[in-house]
Order: sequence, then C-alpha cells, then structure tokens
Amino acid sequence: MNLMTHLPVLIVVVPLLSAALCVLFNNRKSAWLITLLASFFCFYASINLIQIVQEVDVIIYSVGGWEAPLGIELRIDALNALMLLVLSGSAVLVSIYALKSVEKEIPVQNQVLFYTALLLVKAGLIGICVTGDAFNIFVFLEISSISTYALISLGHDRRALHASYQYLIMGTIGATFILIGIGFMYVMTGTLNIQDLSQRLPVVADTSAIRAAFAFLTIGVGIKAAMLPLHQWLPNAYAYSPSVVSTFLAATATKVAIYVLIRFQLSLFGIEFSLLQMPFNKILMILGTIGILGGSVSAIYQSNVKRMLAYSSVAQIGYILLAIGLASEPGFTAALLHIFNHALMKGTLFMALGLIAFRFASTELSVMSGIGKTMPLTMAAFLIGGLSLIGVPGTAGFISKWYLVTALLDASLWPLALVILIASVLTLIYIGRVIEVAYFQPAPEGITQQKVPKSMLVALWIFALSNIYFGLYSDISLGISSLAVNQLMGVTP
Amino acid sequence: MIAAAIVALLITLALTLIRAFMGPSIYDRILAVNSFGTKTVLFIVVGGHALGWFSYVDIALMYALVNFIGTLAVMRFFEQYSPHGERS
Amino acid sequence: MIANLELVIDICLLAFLIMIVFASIKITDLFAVTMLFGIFSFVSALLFLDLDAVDVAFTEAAVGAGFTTVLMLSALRLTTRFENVKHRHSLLGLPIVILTGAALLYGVADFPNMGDANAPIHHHLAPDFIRLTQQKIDIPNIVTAVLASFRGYDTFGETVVIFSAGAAVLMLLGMGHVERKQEPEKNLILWVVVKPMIALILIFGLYVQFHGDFGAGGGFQAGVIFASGFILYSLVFGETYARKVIPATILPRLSALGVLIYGVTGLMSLISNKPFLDYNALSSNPVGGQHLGILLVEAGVGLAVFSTILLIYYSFSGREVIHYE
Amino acid sequence: MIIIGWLSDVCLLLGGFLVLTGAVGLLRLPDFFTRLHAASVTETLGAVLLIIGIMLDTGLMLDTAKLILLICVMFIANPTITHGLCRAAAHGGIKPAMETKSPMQNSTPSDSKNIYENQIQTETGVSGKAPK
Amino acid sequence: MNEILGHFNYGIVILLMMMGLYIVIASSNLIKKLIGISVFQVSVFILYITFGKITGGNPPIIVDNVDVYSNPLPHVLILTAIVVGVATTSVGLALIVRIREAYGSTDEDDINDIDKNDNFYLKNRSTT
Repeated sequence: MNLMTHLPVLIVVVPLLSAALCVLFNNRKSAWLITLLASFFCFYASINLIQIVQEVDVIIYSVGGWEAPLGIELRIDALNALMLLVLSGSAVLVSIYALKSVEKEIPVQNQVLFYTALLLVKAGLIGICVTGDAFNIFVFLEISSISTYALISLGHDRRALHASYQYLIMGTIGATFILIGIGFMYVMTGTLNIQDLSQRLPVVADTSAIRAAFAFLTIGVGIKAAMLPLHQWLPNAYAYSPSVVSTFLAATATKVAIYVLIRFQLSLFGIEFSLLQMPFNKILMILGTIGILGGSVSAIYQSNVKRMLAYSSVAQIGYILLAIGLASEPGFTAALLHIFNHALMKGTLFMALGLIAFRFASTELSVMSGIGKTMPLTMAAFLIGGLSLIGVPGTAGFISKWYLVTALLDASLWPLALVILIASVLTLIYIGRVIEVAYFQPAPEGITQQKVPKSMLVALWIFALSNIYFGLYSDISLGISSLAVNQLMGVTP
Repeated sequence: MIAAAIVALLITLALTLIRAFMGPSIYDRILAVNSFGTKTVLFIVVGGHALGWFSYVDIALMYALVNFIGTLAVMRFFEQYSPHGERS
Repeated sequence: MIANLELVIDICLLAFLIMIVFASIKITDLFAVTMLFGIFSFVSALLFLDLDAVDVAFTEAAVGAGFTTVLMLSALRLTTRFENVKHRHSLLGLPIVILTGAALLYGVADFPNMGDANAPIHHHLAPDFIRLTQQKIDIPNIVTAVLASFRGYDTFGETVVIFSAGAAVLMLLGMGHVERKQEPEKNLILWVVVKPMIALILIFGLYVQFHGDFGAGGGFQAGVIFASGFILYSLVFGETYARKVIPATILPRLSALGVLIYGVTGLMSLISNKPFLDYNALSSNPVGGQHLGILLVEAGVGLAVFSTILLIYYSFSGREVIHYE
Repeated sequence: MIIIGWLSDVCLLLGGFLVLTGAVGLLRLPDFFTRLHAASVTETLGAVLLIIGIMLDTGLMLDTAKLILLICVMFIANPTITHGLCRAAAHGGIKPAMETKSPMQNSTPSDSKNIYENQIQTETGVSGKAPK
Repeated sequence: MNEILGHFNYGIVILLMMMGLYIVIASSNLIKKLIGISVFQVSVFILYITFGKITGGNPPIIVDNVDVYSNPLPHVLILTAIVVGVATTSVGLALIVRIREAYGSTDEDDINDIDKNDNFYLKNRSTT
C-alpha cells in the first residue's frame, strides 16, 4: 500500500475523517492538534501532487474501482494542483494562526465544533478542486457552504447572524441553479463525468438546452464567486465573521468558485463555445471592469477596515474575471497568477486585522490610530500586504498586474489597461487611509507596547514574506500556471 | 372497480385540500391535513395494487406512521398558541 | 385502462401541487403554511411513486413530510407565528421570476418527450448500471447498488453533509437543557396508544435498514424513521424522559462514529492497494465483498442520519421561549 | 373465485363511497366538531373496507400480512388522533356552535366564522418588539 | 399533440419552481423564505425524476421476466439532493431562531432597519 498512488483521495478523506475525530475526542487542545496535523498532511500531499503532475501531466484515480463514466473519478492536472497548493498552503498558516485567535473570539463550548467546521470547509473546498464529476462538485460545494454558514454566524456581532442568513439564501439558490444546469446537461448527454461530457457536448452544443445549462451554471457559480451583480452577500459575510474565518474564506472560498467557473468554461464547454460563441467574454470583461471600479470606490468609503478589504476582494475578483474574459493564453495565465497571488495578499491583510481584533476587539478605523508604534510588527506586515495589493514592484501583486497589463496590451485593449492603473491608484487611496491613521496619528496615551501571541505573528510573517518571495522569484507560480494553461488550451489532456 | 375507487379517492383528496385552504380556524386545518394524510395512505394502497407499484405496502405503512407523528407534533406545538394554553 | 389512469393521476397530483403552493403564498399564518408544506412533500412523494422512483418517494416522505415539518414547527415555537404582510415586495420579485421562468422554458423546449425510451440518458450509463449490478453486485435494488457502490463517494460526501449540518446546528443552538415546568399534561389515551406504536416504528426502522438491498429502503430512510420514533416518544412523554433514554451528549459522537464507519470501510480497501471505497477488497470473493461493503456503508449512514436528526430536534425543542411583550 | 372477486369489488365500492361522503361532510358541515366527526368516522371504516377489498384481490401473499398490519396501525392511530384533536380544540377555546347561540341562528356557517375571527385577532397582537 | 403532452410535466414543474422562487423573493418573513427555497428544491427534484421515467418501464428493482427499467441514476442523485436540502433547511431554521433572539423579530425589513441604526451608532462611537 504505497501512499503515493492514493494521494488524490487521501487529501480529501483525511480532513473529513479528522473532522469526525475532533467531535469524537471533544477536547479543545486535541481538536486544534488534529486540525494542524491534517493541514500539514494536505500541504505535504499537494506538494507531492504538483511534482507528479509535472511529470505525468494528469493523474486519474477512479474511486470505488469502477471506470470513469460509471463511477466517480478524481482527475488532477496542473490547474487542480495549483488550486490545491493555494488551499493547503493557506490552510496550514490559518491553523497555526487559529489557536490563540479562537481562544479569544469563540465561546468555549463552541471551540471544538469550530475546528470541526473549519476542517469540513477545507475538505469541501479540496474535494471540489479534486473531483472530475459534475454532480460531485455540487455535493462538496454543499459541504463547504453549510460549514461556512455556521462559521460566519459565530462572529461576536449580531449582524454576523443576519449576514450568514443572507449568504445561506443566496448560496442555496446558487447551488440549486448549479443543480438545474447539471440536470440539463445530463438530459442531453446522459453522463455526469466532466471528461465524458466534454466529448459528448459538441454534438448537442447548438440546442437550447445546452445554452440554458450554460447560463444556469454560470449564474450559480457566479453567486458563489461573488461576480458583480451577485456579490451582495460578500461584504457582510467577510466583515462580521470571526477573523480566522474571514482570513480563510478571503484567501480560498471565492477562488475555488472561480476555479469551478474556469473548469466549466474551458474543459467542459470548450473555449469556442463558452467564451466566443456565447458572447460571454464581453460580459466577463464588462463585469470585471465594473467590479474593479465599483469595488475599489466603495472600499474607500468604509469605516470598518474588514468591510473595506471585503470590497477590495470584490475588486480583485473583477481583475480575475477580466483576465478570463480576454479568452487568450496570456489572459488565462494572468488569471491563474492572480488567483495565486491574491490568496497571499488577502491572507496577510486579514491576518494582520485578526491580530488587531485580538488586541482591540474591533477593526473600526477609529480604533487603529497610532497602531504603527504600539504594534509595529503587525502593521509592518499589513504594509507589505497593502503594497502587494497596490502592485508595487517586488511584491506578488506586481507580477499578476504586470502580466494582466501585458495581456491587455497584446489584445490591444489599452483603455482597459488604463482602468487597471486607475484602480491601482484607488487601491493606494484606501490602503493609504489605513496607513495614515496607523502611522501618522498619535496613539491614545496609556496604550503601551502590546505583547501579541507568537504563533499568530509567525503565521502572519510567513504570509508577508511569501508575498515578497513570490514577487521576486515567480518561477513556481508562473511555471504551474503556464503548464495549466497549456493543458487547458490544448484541451485534450 | 378499482379505477372507480381511485377516482373517488382523488376527489376526496381534492375536497380535503379545499377544506385545508378555507379552514377558518387552525384546528380545521389540522383536521384537514390529518385526513389528507390518511387518504393518501389509502390512495397508495389502492393505486399500488391497481398500477403495480413496487413495495407499495411498506411506503403506505411508513406514510401512516409519519402522518401520525406529524399531526401529533402540530397539536403539541400549537398548545401554547391557543388563548388558554399558558405560554411554556 | 392503466395508461389513461396513470395520466389522470399524474395530472391530478400536479394540480394538487400547484394549488398547495398557491395557497401557501396567500396564507399568512405560518403554522398553516408549515402544514401545507407537509402536504406538499406528501403529494410530491406520491408523484415520485407514480414515476417509478420508489426509494425517492420513501425518502421524501420520511425526510420531507416527517422531519422537516416537525423541525419547522419547533422553530415556529421559538419565533413569531404571523407573517407581516405589509412588507411584501412583489414588484422586485416578479421580473426576476419571469426571467428565470423564460430561461427554463427556453431550455426545456429541446428536451426529449417525457417517458420516451430512446432519450440519450437511457442509452449511455443506465444499461451498464443494470447489467453490472446483476453481474458484479447481484442485489435486486439497482438504486442502492449505484448509491453505495458505483457512486459511493457521492454518498460519503452526503453523510458528511448531514454530519456538518448537525455540527452547525449544535454550534448555533447548543444541546439545549430541559427543566421547563410545562411538560405535556398527562393524556392517558395517547400514552397507552403510543407505547406499542413506538415499538412498531423502531422495528419498522430496522426492517427498512436491512431491506435496502431488496426493496425500497436504505440507510437514510431507516435513520429518519428511528429518529422519528424517539421524537414521538419525546412529544408524548415529554423531553425530560426522552433525554433520559438517549442523552443529548452522546449524539454528536454517534454521528461522528457513523461518518468514521463509512470512511474506515472505504480505507480498508486501501490496505490491499485497491482504490478508496472498492468493496471487492473486503472479502475473498468480490460479490461477497460488495454485499459486506454495502451493508457496512448503509449502517454507517443510518447511524449518522439517526443521531444527527435526533440531535437537531433536541437542540430546537430544548431551547427556552423568550417573550418580547 | 368469482365470489371473492365480487366481494372485493363490493368492499372497494363501499369504501370509496364512505370516504367520499366523509370528504363532502368535511366541507359542508357548519362547525369544527361536526366536521371532525364526519371526517374521522368515515375514514376509519372506509380505510378498513378499502384495504379488505385489496386484500381479497391479492390473495394469500406477504403483502396481505403487511396489509393486515396496516389495518391495525390505522385502526389504532386514527381514533387517537381524533381524540387528541378534539381535546386540543376544546382546550383551545373552540366552542361548539350550539352553545353560544340559539339553534335558529347558528345554521348559517358564516357566523361560525366570526367566532374564530376574534380569536385569531387576539393572537396577532402577540408578536412583540425588540428589547433595547 | 404528442409534443405538448410530452412536455406538459416539464411545464408544470417549471411553474412550481417559479412559484417557489417568487415566495423566496417576495416574502419578507425569514421562515417563509426558507419554505420557498424548499419548494424550489423539491420541484427541481421532480424535474430530475421526470427525466428518468420510461413509459411502461418498471422501478429500477430487478424482478425476473422484466427488462425495461426506468433510469436509476436520477434517483441516486435526488437521494443525495434531498438530504442536502434538509441539511440547509435545518441550519437556516437554527439561524432564524438565533436572529429572533438577537433582533427580536423575524422580518427582513425590521432587521434591516435595526442594522442601519446599529451601523450609524457604531460609526460615531468615541474610541475608548
């Protein structure tokens, strides 16, 4: 029984069973330990998977021993490997970070269940990224969503409950739209396996059922990915949830939904149908630009820094959608790069806010005056994250912005490149607001140097330094993204 | 003859449904819902026999039990809302 | 005679569904709407039975009409009963609904006629499922075979969904504690009748659990029937006695145990280097392995569903009613 | 053999007729308790007759045994529910129509409506406002 | 005629879906929204099951001397989807109970008003 061949399924099953173990042992310390071990295992597994994928292009693992269209198969190519790296990387850092932050923010009797729900969200998201079966995506989407509703509602403010309820209603409608889309495709082709569907769809592609299926799937996944008109749930959900939850969700949840969008657009429907025949690339570009500008502008007017970052997430998702809308090879590379880098940026910023919330129990801008002096390390990391968000050269943000702008210029869409620069200036404004409050306003007297738990600082600084590392040596992130794009564009892996 | 019984049952279901919608007080609705449930059980037994549904008796038995529990639950939870029942 | 009888039944049931939903839009008393939703689940389960979906009818009736109605009633106990009608915004709702309806109708136009045998879905996977179930797994109920063996990974995900719902409700409402003074007043007739009924329900639950391979039944339905047996006990004899029979503290562990049973059955096939959830590795001859695997998996699912549903009921009914006068 | 077939047809007919009259009674009768009476009595007997009709038709099989079990369940469950409902309604303040008015007036079903109207009004005042 | 009859079921199911969606959007009561979502989901299940039916076919339980079985796959998918629906409904109801205790009302518009003056109150609270 060598471990290597069973990695694709173990990376999903280990977190699921450890969530059950957490409830079985029902003790806070062991729950955190189990979460940490499961996250390390997933990180180790995702690194091995990347190496295997670079040699053998695609890993196919049929669960239950039944061949592909009959049983469910797990299919991992470069795109999945990239997503798995992002997911398990941020999961490890979040679980290191979680110990002290959970003790401070979550009531004692809920802490064991908090770790269980966190593990379930992670397993659900990994399950989505690993499976090659359309209906299985729906099942794992529901696993992660139900645990996310519970986690968001644990915020100390009563508005967290209302935000979680609105997310539940929107999320369930989205999931049901996805179910309708899968049903329509199943009726016309008779199969649920993504690979099998991509071969059988071109025959039936011009029927109205497949166009309706495409529309419903896109709207359903759009709600989960907070595409522009469907993003109302995101600001409240991220702003009022506990800091550990908003860190993990901001870094991974919407990215996985965008992965599902890419998987459906490219490997299921094929590029010419989804992006060109249906005028979807234009729609994506329009939604992307409106998202970028709208998100950045409304981020400026927020008084709660967490809500500000939530709106900036909407803007960053606008970048990714714009990159996908280009429907060109550099465009997809820029999109995948930005998925990778955005996880790093948002992880740093939200973790820094978590530390501030740990100390001041609130993330209002008015609370953070003079923090540069009282919490120097945290604000330094926040500064690195902010610069990376703006896209200052030498940080990860710059790499993805650079590739995006070059992709836009290749497609000779220079007005959109201008929009990107304007958006960077807008980002500079709202990050500048926070920096100005933190460094240039006097700290209220009586607030001395604050001692902050070491484990949280270590996790924060690993995120911040990785921001810089992937800014300077982008061979890993670029290598995997371009490999993934070649496979997708080649479309017949 | 079985077709006549089925049609009679369908009409009964419809009439009970009308009472469920119109019922002035909540107790009329509980009564209509309960009798709708029992009529459904009968409909399954007769329809299952006529149209050859598979293992219709298990389902009919299960319906009878679920309907019993559901109606008991409604009465139990409604106790507190009636004017005389003191709020728990 | 049979064909047009089925057509009449089909049309009548669909008409009932439309009437029920239309009425539940109009009625503002949430108690009545919940009961109408109970009938809605019953009639849709009838429709499933008419459309040859025996297992689904069983589950929809047990889960939809049985548990969801009781759950909504216990939620109504803790919240207000009447809907505030003046806040209706139907002008926002209508355009979105009409747009989605039009998109759905546009999509459905190209579907093959309902029930014709040469639709694509009947020729690609279905014949292989039927043939392979007879050869490789050899149990009469193809749905249970596909559910537990061919697409066992889906059902594993689904057991984790019900487990995560239990964890979520536990996080939100806690396990509830009962020292309310108002226990249900003594109703001798109910007490006498309900005692044998509960025995019947529990035995019927066991029958459904192990009858899953042959007829309608399986892990989910059995779990729900078991749980409604205990819910009936707590409804009639009061929550304090029910919690003495099954304390709420062990229920989360039981549902975790159910998920673990399912997971470990899957992992056992990894030992002999077969893929996850491959039941052929469980015993010497593959068909025996499949039977053992399906039995274990259904037991895991039954345990998880039973304990989660009872846990959710305890969380709701163990909570104090707060008055806002 | 023909007698059994004929007998099952008679049972089915009688059962169907009974169930139908119960439903009509449910609609037409003026007051809650009379409707309760109409619905439950016909249901229990109608159920027994219908199921016996089906049992005669299926002959001696496993299904017949299950049908007998079903008859017992329905025979026990239905009257209990009716009893419970009747107790709850009486406990819940529904007055039989005759008590409140002289026999002449309560024939029109409309006035039994306003007994319940004011009862429902008293309840709508229940939903309170947020504790500040 | 056969075309219309063939699609009659789909039409009614789509009408049910739209009624469910209408309840979700139009009603401001939180519990009514959840009931609307359940109606919407159950009608999607009915749509799935109507795919799998073959006229004259038997339920997918192997009985000798029968060869036309209706398709077992939609039944498996719907068994999973029903449990997912119940899980979402129970979490939603738990949330509503907590919202009722925190806000004192289960009406969307009352809660939005309370939220608005919460934000206003929090924004200009002087820092400690």
